[in-house]
Amino acid sequence: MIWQLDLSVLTLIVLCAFATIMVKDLLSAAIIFGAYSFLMCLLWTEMGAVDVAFTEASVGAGVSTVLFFAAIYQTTRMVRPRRSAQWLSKAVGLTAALLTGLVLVIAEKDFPDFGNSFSPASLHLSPYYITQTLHDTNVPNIVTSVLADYRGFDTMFETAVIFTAGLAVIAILRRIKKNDRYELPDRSVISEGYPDTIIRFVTRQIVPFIQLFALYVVAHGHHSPGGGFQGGVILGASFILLAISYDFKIVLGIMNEKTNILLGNIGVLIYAGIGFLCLLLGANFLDYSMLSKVLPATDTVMARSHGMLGIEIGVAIAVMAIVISIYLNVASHGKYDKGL
Amino acid sequence: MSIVKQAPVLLVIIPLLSAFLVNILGLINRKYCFPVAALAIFGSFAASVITLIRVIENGVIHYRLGGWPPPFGIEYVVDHFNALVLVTVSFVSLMAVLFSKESIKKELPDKIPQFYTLFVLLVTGLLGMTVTGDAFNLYVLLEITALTGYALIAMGDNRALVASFNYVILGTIGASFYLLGVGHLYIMTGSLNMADLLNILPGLYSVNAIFIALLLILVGTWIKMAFFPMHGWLPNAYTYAPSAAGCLVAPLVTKVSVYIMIRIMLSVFSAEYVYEVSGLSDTVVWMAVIAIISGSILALAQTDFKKMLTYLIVAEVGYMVGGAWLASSTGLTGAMLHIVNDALMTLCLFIFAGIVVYKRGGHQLQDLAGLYKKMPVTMTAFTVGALSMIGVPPTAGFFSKWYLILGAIDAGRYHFMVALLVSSLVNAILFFRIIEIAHFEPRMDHHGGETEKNIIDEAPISMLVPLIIVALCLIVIGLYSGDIVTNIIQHSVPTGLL
Amino acid sequence: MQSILADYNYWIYILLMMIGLYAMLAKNNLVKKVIGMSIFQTAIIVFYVSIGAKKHASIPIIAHGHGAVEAAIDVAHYANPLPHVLMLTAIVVSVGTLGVALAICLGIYRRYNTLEEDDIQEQLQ
Amino acid sequence: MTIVVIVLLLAGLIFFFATTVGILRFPDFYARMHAAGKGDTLSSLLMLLPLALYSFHEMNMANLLVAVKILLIGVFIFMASPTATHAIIDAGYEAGIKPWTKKPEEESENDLAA
Repeated sequence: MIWQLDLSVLTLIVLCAFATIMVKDLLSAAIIFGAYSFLMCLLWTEMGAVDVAFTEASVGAGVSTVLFFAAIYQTTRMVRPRRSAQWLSKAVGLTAALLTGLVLVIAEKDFPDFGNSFSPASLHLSPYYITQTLHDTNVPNIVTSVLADYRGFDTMFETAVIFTAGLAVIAILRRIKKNDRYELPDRSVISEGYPDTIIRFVTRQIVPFIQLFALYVVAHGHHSPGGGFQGGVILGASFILLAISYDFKIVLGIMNEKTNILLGNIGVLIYAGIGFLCLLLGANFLDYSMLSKVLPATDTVMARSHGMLGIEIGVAIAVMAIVISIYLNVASHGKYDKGL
Repeated sequence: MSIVKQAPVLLVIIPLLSAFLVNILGLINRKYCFPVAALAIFGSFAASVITLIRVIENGVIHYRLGGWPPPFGIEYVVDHFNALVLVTVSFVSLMAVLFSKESIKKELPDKIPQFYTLFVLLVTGLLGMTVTGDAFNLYVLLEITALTGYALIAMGDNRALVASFNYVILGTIGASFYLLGVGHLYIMTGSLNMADLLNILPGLYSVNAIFIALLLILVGTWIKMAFFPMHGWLPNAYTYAPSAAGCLVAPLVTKVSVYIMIRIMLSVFSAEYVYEVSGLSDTVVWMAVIAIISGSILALAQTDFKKMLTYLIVAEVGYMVGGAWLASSTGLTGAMLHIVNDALMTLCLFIFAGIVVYKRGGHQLQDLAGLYKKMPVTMTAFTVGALSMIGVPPTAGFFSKWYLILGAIDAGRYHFMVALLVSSLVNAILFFRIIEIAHFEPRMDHHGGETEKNIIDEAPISMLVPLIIVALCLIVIGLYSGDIVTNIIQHSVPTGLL
Repeated sequence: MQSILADYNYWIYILLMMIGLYAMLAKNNLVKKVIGMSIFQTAIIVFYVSIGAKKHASIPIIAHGHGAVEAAIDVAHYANPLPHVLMLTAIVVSVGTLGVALAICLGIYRRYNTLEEDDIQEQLQ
Repeated sequence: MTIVVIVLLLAGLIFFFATTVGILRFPDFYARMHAAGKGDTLSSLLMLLPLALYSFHEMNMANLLVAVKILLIGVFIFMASPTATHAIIDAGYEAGIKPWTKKPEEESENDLAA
């Protein structure tokens, strides 16, 4: 922890937040919001939360910003100046914000100092995770072991949340003709996009590396920051990059809508299925140690490690499919014809 | 593997797994969606009943997820109170899914797979919130419930999208406040497990941050349950949602939020802290009084039948919050019993509203005209629901209200009693007006003539069956409410209250 | 200086929350509200991550050679991993909410052809 | 070794500074993107190179891996950053932004002001 960096980054973050709220151009707001997210990554890396920073970099600064762009592209760019002063909503907002701030400042007085190693939070549960992770699960990345094992049940529902979000976006936006299952537009309707040789060439060169890196992130999550979620988002982002620099046709050619939905389901099913398998083998739900009965040459500790790898793969598949699906729907207004 | 032992987790996992199954089968043929969803919810209902029976026989069940011991891993805790709520939630979902079959074919024919997947996920979220013993796990499930809720509501008619957007904004504020409150607890204690927190907190009762944690969690749950000043999102969202979604969302989401509030009050903080140390009791009961009265008055002003029901929900939430904060054991019993009763009553009325929408295409009060002659069975069931809402003796609504009033007298808070009576009176006026319209006013067409002859034209059987079952349940629960209180609820009410 | 350092993170998170809350409630444009929502949610993440920070601590990945000799692990040497785990979940939830919120915005734009709240209210009446 | 590292880092910082000044001071969109695209890419490489070198202070397999990873970042920046600059400038050209000329005509000045 370097407190000078901490202070300056935090100050910049507040400036960015103000700017995002104040600017009239929504596109600028989205760009500043991307910068805000990157500053957040920096802050969290600096505080030692590498996994959180990694996720924020891929989700907040990456996918969220693209989603904002897509939404703004499909709607309007400029905020219309207010016709009336709208004192009421301003007053409500200001009162709520000030009240919340006041209450939180009162509570803040009682908090242990920032960075205190002897705060209750650092003494009660976390020492157990830090000291026992190698012994219990043989996974040196404590965040992965807590995420996927000690609190694996949370993570399963986290994956279900992102699945729900993807499904919700389809349910709200996708235009489906009556009595037809998933209706794709004619191949001829899908726009070719604006052909730019340089961009397309570089994209073509770089996408395989992105995907390779994503697989590395998934597979190496036990030992380094990263894991299923981050890897999945990066995989999804590589497809989004293709959709932006080429067109929808190429993405839908690799992965059509049915495959996409199927993969989203299968990913979460892998997670829940591994949990259920443990239950069938006679242990509690998600107790991976029981997998040693079916996996060859593993003891209970390694079974936990392998179980985690299995669910990380499931998470990666689900997240990839859903990120692509959300982007395709938002960017094309649910028509799947052309994107940004 | 013994099913009985795994029942607490099965009741959440079965709908979760089936959600994906529904979605995959929907890709093949959308006919498969409904039976799988219904079967899954039935399985979940069976598991809940098994759990309830086991709790009654053996006492509180603890289930360690992933096999980790409680403060380190996540734990499911089922005591008498949440076993009862579990059975209610899964029963209501089962009835709602039965009802949805015809209604969804008419209202959302093109999005059946998405609808059922979201529907089952919503049930998963609600059950998971009820059964969990971990404060953060609850937040994750709260978000599943919220996201599915947004989507289900947004699938409704034109105005539904705007309502849903408001719900997104306020719902996120609510969930974030809850998360922030949990964060305050975490920074002061270092724990997330409810039982563990209950052990640690007594040493910190005098700290301001703990009080503010309680306040934040309360505000969060209040926004989620649409407690009066924070109810803005509810009426439009529930009115314009698709009927089948309304049948699930309206009875359950607010009730489960009330359940969460009571759970946090009793199992994280303690009865001693919330009623005595915090000193919030008086304020909250007054807020509840205001909520009840304003909800009732706003309901009187509506000409839209469904919207009127939504304002009644706002008033009913006031009942439960007030009852929970009366600081008397009778009041708390009343609030807990009312969660069950109100879920069933609301379900009954919303199924009725769904049938009206199905048959008449609208939900204005005027659309109800002449219904008694056209649909005698439906109207009989509706009348039972209405009587229960008013609080007429043999029905369930009477007994919970009775406990609430007794609790108010015990606690010496007569203003709450007055509010309850006023609200009952308003309910009586409202429902008798509806019954009058449905009984005597002929249905007019655009030219002012009577359109149809009085031929019996009942709702489809798949809608009628759940409605009748729910109406019967209202009476049965009314008759057995004494047993429910002594065998189930009594065990969860903390001793040492008034 | 010491007292400022001890609380600075918490002040900033409160400030960010206020900014986000104000934007969610007072802004007229729906996308602006959604941006406010994102700021609001990241503020909470800042709060949680700040709980987990320890002075002089390293990232929560246990340094071990191959054939790990189980040396005594000094707890104070690693940042508290639990808040990080919780916040991973929270980030995922926030991107899910963001997707749904933007989808609803697009749906609203399709019907009403505007993203300004007062215009929509006007058309509704 | 250390001196080389310091010199390279300083050079990187100077280029970064120049880039920032360029973005702020150049007259029009294209010139600014020119500063951002070129300066940024070169200065990141100038920063990454010494970092890779510095990780060699002790020669072993792990440090070699770190150095290779850092250099890979450089490679990807070299691919991505100019392409992004190209894409932005292209978009600006498509949108019809007129380049700045030394003796601005009336209309192009109006464009810039807008």
